[in-house]
Amino acid sequence: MPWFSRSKDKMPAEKKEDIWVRCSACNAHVYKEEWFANLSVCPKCGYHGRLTCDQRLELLLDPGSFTELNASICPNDPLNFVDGKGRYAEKISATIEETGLRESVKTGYGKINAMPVAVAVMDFRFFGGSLGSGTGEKILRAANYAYDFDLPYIIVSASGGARMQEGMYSLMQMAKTCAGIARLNEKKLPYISVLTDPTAGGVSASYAMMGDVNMSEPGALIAFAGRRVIEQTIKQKLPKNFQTAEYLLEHGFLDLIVLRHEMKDRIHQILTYYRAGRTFRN
Amino acid sequence: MPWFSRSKDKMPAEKKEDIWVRCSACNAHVYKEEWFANLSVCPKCGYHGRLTCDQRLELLLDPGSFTELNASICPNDPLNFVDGKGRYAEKISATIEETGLRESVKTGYGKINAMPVAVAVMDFRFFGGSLGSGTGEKILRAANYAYDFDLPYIIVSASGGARMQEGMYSLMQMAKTCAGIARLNEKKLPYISVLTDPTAGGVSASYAMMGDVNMSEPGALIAFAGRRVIEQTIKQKLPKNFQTAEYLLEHGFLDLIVLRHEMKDRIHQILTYYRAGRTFRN
Amino acid sequence: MDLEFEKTIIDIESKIAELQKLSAENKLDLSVQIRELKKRAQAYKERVYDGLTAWQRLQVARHPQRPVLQDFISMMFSGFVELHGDRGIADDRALIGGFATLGDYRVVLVGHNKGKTAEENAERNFGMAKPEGYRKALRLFKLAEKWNLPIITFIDTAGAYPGLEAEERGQAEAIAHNLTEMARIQVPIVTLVSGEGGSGGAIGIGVGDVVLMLTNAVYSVISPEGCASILWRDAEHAPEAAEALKITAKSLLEMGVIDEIVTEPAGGAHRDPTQTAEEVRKALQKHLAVLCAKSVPVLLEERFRKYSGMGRFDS
Amino acid sequence: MDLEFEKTIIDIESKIAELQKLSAENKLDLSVQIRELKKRAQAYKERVYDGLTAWQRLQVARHPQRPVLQDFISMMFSGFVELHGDRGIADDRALIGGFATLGDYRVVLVGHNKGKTAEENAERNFGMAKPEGYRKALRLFKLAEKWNLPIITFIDTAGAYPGLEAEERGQAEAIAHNLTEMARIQVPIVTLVSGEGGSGGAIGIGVGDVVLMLTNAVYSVISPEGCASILWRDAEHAPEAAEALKITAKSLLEMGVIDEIVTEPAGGAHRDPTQTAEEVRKALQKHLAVLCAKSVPVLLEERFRKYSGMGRFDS
Ligand SMILES: [Zn+2]
Ligand SMILES: [Zn+2]
Repeated sequence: MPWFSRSKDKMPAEKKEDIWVRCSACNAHVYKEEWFANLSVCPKCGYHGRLTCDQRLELLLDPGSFTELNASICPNDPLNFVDGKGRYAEKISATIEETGLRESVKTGYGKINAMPVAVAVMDFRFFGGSLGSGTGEKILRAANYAYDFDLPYIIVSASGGARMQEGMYSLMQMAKTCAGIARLNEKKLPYISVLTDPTAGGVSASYAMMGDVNMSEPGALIAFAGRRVIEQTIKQKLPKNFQTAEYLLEHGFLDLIVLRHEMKDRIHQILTYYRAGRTFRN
Repeated sequence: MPWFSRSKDKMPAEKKEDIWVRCSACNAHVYKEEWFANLSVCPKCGYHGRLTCDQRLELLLDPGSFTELNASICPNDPLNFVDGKGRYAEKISATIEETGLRESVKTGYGKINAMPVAVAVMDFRFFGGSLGSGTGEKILRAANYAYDFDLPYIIVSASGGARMQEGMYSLMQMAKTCAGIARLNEKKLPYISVLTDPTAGGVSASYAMMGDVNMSEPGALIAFAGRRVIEQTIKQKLPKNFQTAEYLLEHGFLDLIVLRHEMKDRIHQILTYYRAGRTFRN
Repeated sequence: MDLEFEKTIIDIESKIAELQKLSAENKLDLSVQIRELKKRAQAYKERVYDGLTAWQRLQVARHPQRPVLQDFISMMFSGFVELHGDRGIADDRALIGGFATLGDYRVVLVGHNKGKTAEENAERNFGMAKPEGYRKALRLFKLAEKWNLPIITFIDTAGAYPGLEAEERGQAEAIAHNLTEMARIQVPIVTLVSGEGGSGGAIGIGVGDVVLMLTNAVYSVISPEGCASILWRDAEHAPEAAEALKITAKSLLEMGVIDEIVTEPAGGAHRDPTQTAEEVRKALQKHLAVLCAKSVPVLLEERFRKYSGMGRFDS
Repeated sequence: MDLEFEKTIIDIESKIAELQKLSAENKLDLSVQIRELKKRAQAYKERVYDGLTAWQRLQVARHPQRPVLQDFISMMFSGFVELHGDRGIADDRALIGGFATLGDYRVVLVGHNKGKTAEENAERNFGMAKPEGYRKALRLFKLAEKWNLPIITFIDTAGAYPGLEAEERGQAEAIAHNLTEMARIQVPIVTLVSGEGGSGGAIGIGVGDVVLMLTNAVYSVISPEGCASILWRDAEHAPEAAEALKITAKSLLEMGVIDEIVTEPAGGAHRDPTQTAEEVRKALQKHLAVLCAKSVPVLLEERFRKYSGMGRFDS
């Protein structure tokens, strides 16, 4: 079942040629068709390639069940930020043009095997999935939607961290999004965090780490500080599997690592427990 | 100010001779009078000797302010326990006779610089301060007293751990005492735990470790498992300061280490913060 | 491992197997003889197992073929979703937990994770958990509370791991914290001592509204060996210590420390894990039904009273 | 350390000192001249400090003589009782806290603990906390909540420590946990950025109902050096990055990220710690008075709204 309708979606982690995808883990050349049919998982080595937010939504939600919310939100360059390579404002336009996205997250509601949920799915193609004001706003609003309508909340993270171009507004999104999660906790609503490759910096250090259940995919990079920064700081080599999902699992920060093919059913299974508790007794 | 009235109280940690006390840390011989005047702290090396529960109460509470509760509770040998050295029942009588105590803890209420508190003070002389049914009962009742009368609760622990001679009843005191502490938490009443030399096993693994504030005295032994058991298990030498109060502080389990001379005022100072919060705002 | 008091049972069992083989190979009808032997074996097992001493039961509780948590999970539970990690330092393999389904009940299951092979036991540290294990348990209890799911705990450990790192990371604090929090967790907790209930490491997940024990499980404040070496100054006296400590399900039921004995098949759980699991399942479901019908305040008040009543003293 | 833009100030100051010495040694009356010079120095300081660039302010914020938490504790607070440890693995010296009294207010004080000497900084890891530091902070926040005491936090860190152990023990989790819990802590929280506000390590104790900043403090999502090496591909561009990132108190007040600037004496806090502390004390007391008058639901609702409103976007 080739489930990606938009074949021009960019795969950030794979070198693309006309008919082949080269796996960035094992370098195998795989027919594009086969690669996508296998949900961007390398059929040779099992490497989980990156997905766009639309691919992820297609993977997780029942067909046609997704309704997007706050789709119009986009960055507005509040700092008039200019760096060595140009104006943030211009990069915003270019990125919107190139990706067809308006922010680094898509949010809304939908169904997982007929069970209604609120969702937020990040997209690494939009400024490295960084946490802009719009990103935080959409994640908070989706949390509030879950709060208002008593829905489970699922966030799929994919982010390099803060969005420097928005300065302190970006940092503040960490507190802002966590405030949304905190309110869900008060109402005892479930929050499942899916940390996909990569989830780092200000995103791993805020909502992504706070799931009732934290899950990831094999091999995903999950980090607070960057590997290079750490090596410079401590002047020693790091473990080979450092900051992989497997490392995080071993160190107690992930509840489970799930194969992409099983992700939807596994989330659904977990939510059946929530639903049971909800209806079970007072 | 020689504050120990009963000079025949046994000092467990010091070899006693007629006029001298030999410090078990530095081996110095100290005039008994000087030793007691210095609150059983070695004037040469600062070693904090063990205290009886009465000495501790005298140290902590305003003179004459202590009212004992549940004084009559004593062990009743529920298992008809007999070991290689004899009957528990006989040892109970002998220990009561010898120490003038009826259990390994004295409980009641009193005042610390005029501030009313509920207290429980353990005594290592009574079966090594072990956690018998009566010990747990008295500690729970004092917690309940604090609960009923909205008092801060202070427990001074000194215990080798569970009381084997009462079998599973002893283990159950861990859950029982912690249930009392849990109710204080619900009512937001303060609980200060003073872990004195030694606090180990089932006592360190229950109420003693659960203070809003955990404090100790210099050099006190605080442990879960015994040093020998650990050495046998891991077959390696342990750090020199292993399981001392200083080690526990370094590893995050103690809030502060306080000199005996300053203990009362320090507890009072901490309670002024509680009182301020209590009266401050709704 | 053959236990000394099981020799005759094992003899009869092998004779039965022999006869069955003979019968099959030679197309002989030995059903009468086999039935007779089986009856004898059963009677013998019952007699032997009824009369086991505390020390002998401890050997049964430690039997390497005794069903462990993973066996109970595959025999009784469906839809198990293991949840890993303490969210602080590690995922302790000696104590595991997750979502699990038991008939109509969806629960959070937490238990010590003994292995049966040397390899499993190395990975799972013989079911002796470190502080991170107890902290994972607490995290799952809190998750159960948030999601309003009853909790089932399985106790089977020689004790909390007594190692340097365990001490350093606060074994005492971790257990104490669990005892305090479990006292007020707002969902039902059913605990089963399935094998060895070893001291603080056991009660650290054992503050149940109902505490059950399998017939040959033991639950003790200290290992009989440890007790003997302290009070008798000789670990050889462990059998006497085991007796004196009253560690069997029968004694503990009389003492009011546990609420009910779940009957093992004659000959012990290791002889018939399936039947054992079936008895456990029935008992758990029965108690879940009762506890889940209670309001939270009643549940907490009764739990508090239950533990308040633990112990015997004079006054 | 002399900052380049301070040279003239330092020259005038040493001239004043010279004249004072001259006057004392020779019993000369130079008071007119000294007064004149002081006036000039003051005017000069004001002019220079008003016009500092973001990069220059960052140097002031990092000035080795700038007052650190321990200085504020001794200058402003009484009855400080330091409370140690995260109750899990360690007592982080880079982030400390405890009970403290500020005038009529008894509070729980938590802050980064930079040192001034090499020795202090080694012990305190330059105020760069590990997960155990953030977990200790959370423990103290929870204690403050239980005892109904307002919280004051002092931010002064280059960032959360980026080391192997910090990563292993969950720096991300620790900060995330604090952000989530601070959002709903049921007592007032007043935060002061006193020096360097370095990214996640700063906001990990920075979710205040009111967030104040000293004039020359900075608060940034990333260090300008780090930003320059990523976006300019050259750390030499740090001064431009500092400007672009809008890290100064003035910018952040305009942006609505902070609530108020606490005025440093002209010439910077390191020139007059006492006056600085006095200004901080007044500001903290003023805001405590306002916040303590609010009911818990109002407090929490306003905090939620405050952080909900952070950020600028189009739609
Ligand atoms: Zn591959
Ligand atoms: Zn001495």
